[in-house]
Amino acid sequence: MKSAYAVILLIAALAVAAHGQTLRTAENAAAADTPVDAGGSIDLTWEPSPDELDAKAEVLGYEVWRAKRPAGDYKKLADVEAGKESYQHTDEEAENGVEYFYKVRVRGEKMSTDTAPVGPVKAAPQWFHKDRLNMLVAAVLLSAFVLYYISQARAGKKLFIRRIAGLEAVQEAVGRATEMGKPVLYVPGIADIDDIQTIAAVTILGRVATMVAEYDANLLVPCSRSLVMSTAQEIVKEAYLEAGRPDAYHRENIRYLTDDQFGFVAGVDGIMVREKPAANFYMGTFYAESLILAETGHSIGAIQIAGTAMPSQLPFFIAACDYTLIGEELFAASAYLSREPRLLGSLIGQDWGKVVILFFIIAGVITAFLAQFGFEIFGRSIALEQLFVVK
Amino acid sequence: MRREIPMIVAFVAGVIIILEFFVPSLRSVASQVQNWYLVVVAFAILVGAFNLLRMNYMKVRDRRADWPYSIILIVGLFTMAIAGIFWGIGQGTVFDWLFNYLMFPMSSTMFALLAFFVASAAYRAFRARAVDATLLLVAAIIVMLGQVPIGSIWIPEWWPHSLVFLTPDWLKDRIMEIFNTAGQRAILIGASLGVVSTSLRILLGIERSYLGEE
Amino acid sequence: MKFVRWLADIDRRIIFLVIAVSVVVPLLVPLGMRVKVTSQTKIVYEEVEKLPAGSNVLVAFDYDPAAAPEVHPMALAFLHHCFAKKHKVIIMALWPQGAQLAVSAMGEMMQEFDLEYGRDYVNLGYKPGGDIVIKSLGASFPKVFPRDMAGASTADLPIMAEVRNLKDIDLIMALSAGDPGIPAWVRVANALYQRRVAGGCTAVSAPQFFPYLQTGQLIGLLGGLKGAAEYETVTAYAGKASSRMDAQSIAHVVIILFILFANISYFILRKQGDEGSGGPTARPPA
Amino acid sequence: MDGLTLFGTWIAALLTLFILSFLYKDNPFYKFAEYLFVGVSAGFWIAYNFHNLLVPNLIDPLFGADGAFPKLIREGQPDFRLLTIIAGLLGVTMLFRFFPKVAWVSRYGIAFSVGLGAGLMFIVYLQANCIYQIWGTITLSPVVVTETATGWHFDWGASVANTLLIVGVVSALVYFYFSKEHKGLLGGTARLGIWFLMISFGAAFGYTVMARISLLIGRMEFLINDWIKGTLIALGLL
Repeated sequence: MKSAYAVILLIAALAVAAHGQTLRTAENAAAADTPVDAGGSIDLTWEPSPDELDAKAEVLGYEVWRAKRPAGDYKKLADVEAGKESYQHTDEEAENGVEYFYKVRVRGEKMSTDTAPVGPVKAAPQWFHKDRLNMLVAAVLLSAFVLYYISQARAGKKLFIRRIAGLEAVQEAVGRATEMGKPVLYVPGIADIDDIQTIAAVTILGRVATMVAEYDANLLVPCSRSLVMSTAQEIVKEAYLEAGRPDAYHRENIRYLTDDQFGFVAGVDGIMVREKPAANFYMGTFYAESLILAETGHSIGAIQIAGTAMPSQLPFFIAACDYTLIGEELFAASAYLSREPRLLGSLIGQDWGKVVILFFIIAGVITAFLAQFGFEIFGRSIALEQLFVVK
Repeated sequence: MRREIPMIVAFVAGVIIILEFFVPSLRSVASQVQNWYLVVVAFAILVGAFNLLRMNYMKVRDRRADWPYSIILIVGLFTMAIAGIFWGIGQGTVFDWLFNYLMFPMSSTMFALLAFFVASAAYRAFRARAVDATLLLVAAIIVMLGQVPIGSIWIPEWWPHSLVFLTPDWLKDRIMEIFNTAGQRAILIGASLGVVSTSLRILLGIERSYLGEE
Repeated sequence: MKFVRWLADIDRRIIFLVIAVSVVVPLLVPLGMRVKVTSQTKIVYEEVEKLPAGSNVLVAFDYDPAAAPEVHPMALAFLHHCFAKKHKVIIMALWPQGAQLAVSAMGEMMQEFDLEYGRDYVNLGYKPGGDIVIKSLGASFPKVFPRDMAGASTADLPIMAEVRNLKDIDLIMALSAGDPGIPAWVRVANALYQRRVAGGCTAVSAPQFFPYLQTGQLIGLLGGLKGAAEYETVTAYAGKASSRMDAQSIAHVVIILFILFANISYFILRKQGDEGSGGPTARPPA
Repeated sequence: MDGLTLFGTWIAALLTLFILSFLYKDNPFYKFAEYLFVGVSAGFWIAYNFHNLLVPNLIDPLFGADGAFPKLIREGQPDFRLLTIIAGLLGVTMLFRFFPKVAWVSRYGIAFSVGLGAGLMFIVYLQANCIYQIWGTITLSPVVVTETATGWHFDWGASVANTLLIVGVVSALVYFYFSKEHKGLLGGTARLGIWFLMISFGAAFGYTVMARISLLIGRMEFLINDWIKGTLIALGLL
C-alpha cells in the first residue's frame, strides 16, 4: 500500500510539475469570413496566452494551423510574432465555399499548446460594401441633379450663368495675339488624360482653337503626355474643321516634349522666349512648375489666363497671371465658352449639388453644437457627422 | 462606328472602377483593368517620343534655326533610352550615372528657379490696390515672417502671454489653420462637383469632344 | 520721382541678383544670427543637461534621405550634445535608410570626440516592424537586436550589458519623418513603459504632434530646420542648420522688403495720379 | 572623390550654371541645357516605363518564366492572365497614330484611358474632396462648451476659430455658385468668400517661400561644397 501511495504521489507531483511547464492556450480564438472582400480569405483573431501576459513562461510566438475536418490533418499556415495585445491573421488561401477549421498554437521554448479547433468557417465574396451606402446615395443624388438639368437644357429651357471674368478675356487675348501677329500658347497641364482636369483643359482647348482658327492666328500646344498630345491633335483638328479652316491646321504645332515635369518646363520656357506668344493659356493640372511658366510668360509680355483646381498652385497663378479660373470655374469654362445646353445643364446640376452640401454643412454644425449637450435621437447622438463617414 | 465603340469602351472601363468601390467582389477585375492602363501609357510614350524625334529630325534636315541643338536632344534621348532598356536602371548602371549627373542637377536647378520667381511675382502682384490684393499681401507677409526666426526676434522675453496673438508665429498658425483650411476646403468641394459631373458626362457619352471629329 | 518710377518697374533681374546674394552670403559666411529658442526645444536641451553623465540615451533614426536636409542637422546637434555630456548613445532605426544616415552622422562625431564603439555608443541597425519592435524592446534588447549593424554580437558589447530593456533607457530621441516614428515611440515607449520621449521632425509634420506635447507624452519637439537651428543655438554647436536658417531669414526679409518698396512706390505714384505699369496685380477673380 | 565622380560633378555644376543663366536672359548655354534636358528626360521615361510598366504588367505575366503563355504550352492550362493580351492590343492601338489615315484606331486606347480615369476620379473626388471635407466641417461646433466639474465652460478660442472656419467654407462655396448673378445677399456672401480665398492664397504663397528658398540653398551648397571645395580637395589644394 505504501508503495501505491508513493506512486500516486509521484504521479501527482509529476503532473503538477508538468502543468507548470505547459503553456496556457491563446484565448478567445475566433475565425470569420473577411467582411468586405472579393472572397478567398478568412480572418482569425485571438488574444495572448495568459502566460505571455504574466510572463510566467516564455512565449516565443503563435502559429496558425488549418484543416478541412476538426480532427483532420492540420497544416501550418503562418508564424506570428508574440508581443501584441491582440492578434489577427488573414488566411488568404481559402477557397470560397469550403469549410475550414483552425487551431492557434502557442509556442514556447520547449512546449507548445493548441487551442480547440475553431470552425467551421467558409470564405465568401460580398456583393455590397455596406459602409459605403452614403457614398452611393451621394453619387446617385449628384448624378440625378446633373442629368435632370441636362435634359431640361436639351428640352430648350433657358439657363443663366453668371459672368466669369477670366473667360470674358479669352476672346480679347486671342484677338490681341492676332493683331500683333504672334502665336497663342496653350499648355494643357502636366497630368495625363486620365485626369479630369486634363479633360476639362482639352475641351477648353477646343473652344480656344475655334477662335484661333476664325482669327487666323497660330496656336502652339506643347504637351507633357503622349495621350494628351494625341487627344489635343484630334480636338484641334476638329475645331479647325468646324471653323471652316482645315487647311490652317498644323499637326506639328501640337507637340510632345517630355513626360518629365521640369524637362517639360525647360522646353516650354524655351518656346516662350523664342516664339514670343502674345497670349498664354495654362489650363489643367499643374504642380510646382506653375510659377516658372507664369513668370517666364509675364517676362515676354503675354496676356496670361490660367485655370486649375490644384489648390496648392492657385496662389501662384493668381499672383502672376492676368486672369485665373479658380477650382470649379475650370470645369464651368467649357460650358461658358460654348453655351452648349448639355454643358450648361450639368453646371446648373452642380449648383444644386452645392445647395444640398450647404444645407448639410449648416445643419451639421447645428447638430454638432447640440450634440455637445448630449442630445440624442433613438439613443444615438444627433450629430450628422456619422452620415459622412466613409470607410 | 469610329466614335461609338470607343465610347462603349470608355463606359465599361469607368463603370467597372466605380462599381468596384461598392462591390468588393470586383476587386481583382478592377485591379486587372487598372494595370491595362499602365500598358497603354507605356505604348503611348513611344508615340510621343516619335513625335519629338520627328520634329527635331526635320529641324536638322531643313537646317532651321537652332538645328544643332536638336542633334543634342536626339543624342540625349537615344543614349538615355538605350542605356536604360539594355543595361538596366538600377544603382550603379550607366543610366543611374546619367540620371545623377545630368538629369538630377538640371531638374533640381529648374525647380530652384522658383526661389527667384516667388520674389519677382510677389514684388509685382502684392500691391495694395484693392481689398482683395491687400488681404493677399498681408496674409503672405505674416506667414512669411512667422516661418523664420527673424520674424519673432523683436519680441522680448517678457512678452506677456495674453498678447501672444500679436506675434507672427501665432498669427501664422491661426491663418494656416483657419483661413487657409476654409479657402482650400471650399475649392476642393467645388472642384469635386465639377469632376463628378464631367466624369459622368464622359461615361454616358454626353461629353465626347476628346474623341475628335466624327 | 524718376527713382520711384524705376523702383515701381524694377528690372526683375535685380531682384534675382539680390535673392542670390542673400542666399549665398550666409552660406559662405555664417552670420550667427540670434535664433529665438522656443520652449519645446529648450525642454529637450534641459532634459539632456540634467541627466547624470553616463546615462543611456536612445536615438532613433526613423527618416530617409528625403527628410535629411531638415532632420539630419538635428541628429548631429543632438548627438554632439549627448557626447559632450558624456552620455552613452544607443542608435537604432525603424526606417531602412536611417541606420545608414546614422553611420554618416557618427562619422562626423568621431572627428571631434574620442569615442569607442561598443563602450560609448552602438549602432544596432534597422529593424522592420514599427510598434512591435518597440514593444519587444520593452522586454529585451538582445532578443530584438542579437547583432548590431556591423553584424557583431551585441552580447559582447560593454554598453549593452547595462541596457537590457527599455527600462534602462533614460531618454529617447525619436528623429522621425513619418510613421513608424514619433507616434510609435509615444504609443509604445511612453504609454506602455513610461519612458521619456523627445522628438524631431520635418516642419510640415510638426503641427500634428502638438497634441502630444500638450499632454506631456512628448517632452519636447524640434520642428524642421528651425528646430534644428534652435538646438544648435542652445548647445552652441556650429552646424549647418543655423547657416541655412540665416539664408532663409535673409531671403524672407529681402522678399518682404521688396514687397514694401513696391507698395511705397505704388502709393507715391498713385498720389501723383500715375497708376504706374507695375504689372498685373492679384485681380479679383470676378 | 574618384575621377569619374569628379568628372560627373563638373558636368552637373556646369549644367546647373547653364540653367541658372536663363534668369539673365535666353542664351546658347541655356539652349544647350534645355535641349539636352528634354532629350535625356524623354529617354529616361521611356526606359523607366519599359522596366516599371511594360515588363511587370505585360511582358512578365504573358511571357515570363512563369507567365501565361509558357504555362499554356507546358500544362495546356489557360489562365486569367491571358486577358493581359487585351492590354497589349489597347496599347498597340496607340501606335496607329504613326499613320494619319488610320490614326482614329488610337481612339480605343484613348477612350479606355479617359473612361478609366473618369471612373476613378468620380469616386476619388467624391470621397476625399467632397464627403470627407464636409465631414471635416460638420464635426466643428460654432460654439464650443465643455462640461467640467464646476459646470459648463465656454471655450472662446475654439469657438471663434470654428465659427470663422465654417463661415469661410460656406461663403467661399457660395462664390462658386454659377446660376445666379452675384447681387444682394448672394453677392455679399460671395464677396466674403473671395476674401477668404484671397487670405488662403496669400498664406499658401507665403508658406511655400521657405521650401523654395531651401531648394536654392540646396543647389548653392552643391556648387560651393561638392563642386568648388570638392575640386580643391581633389587637387590637393585644401
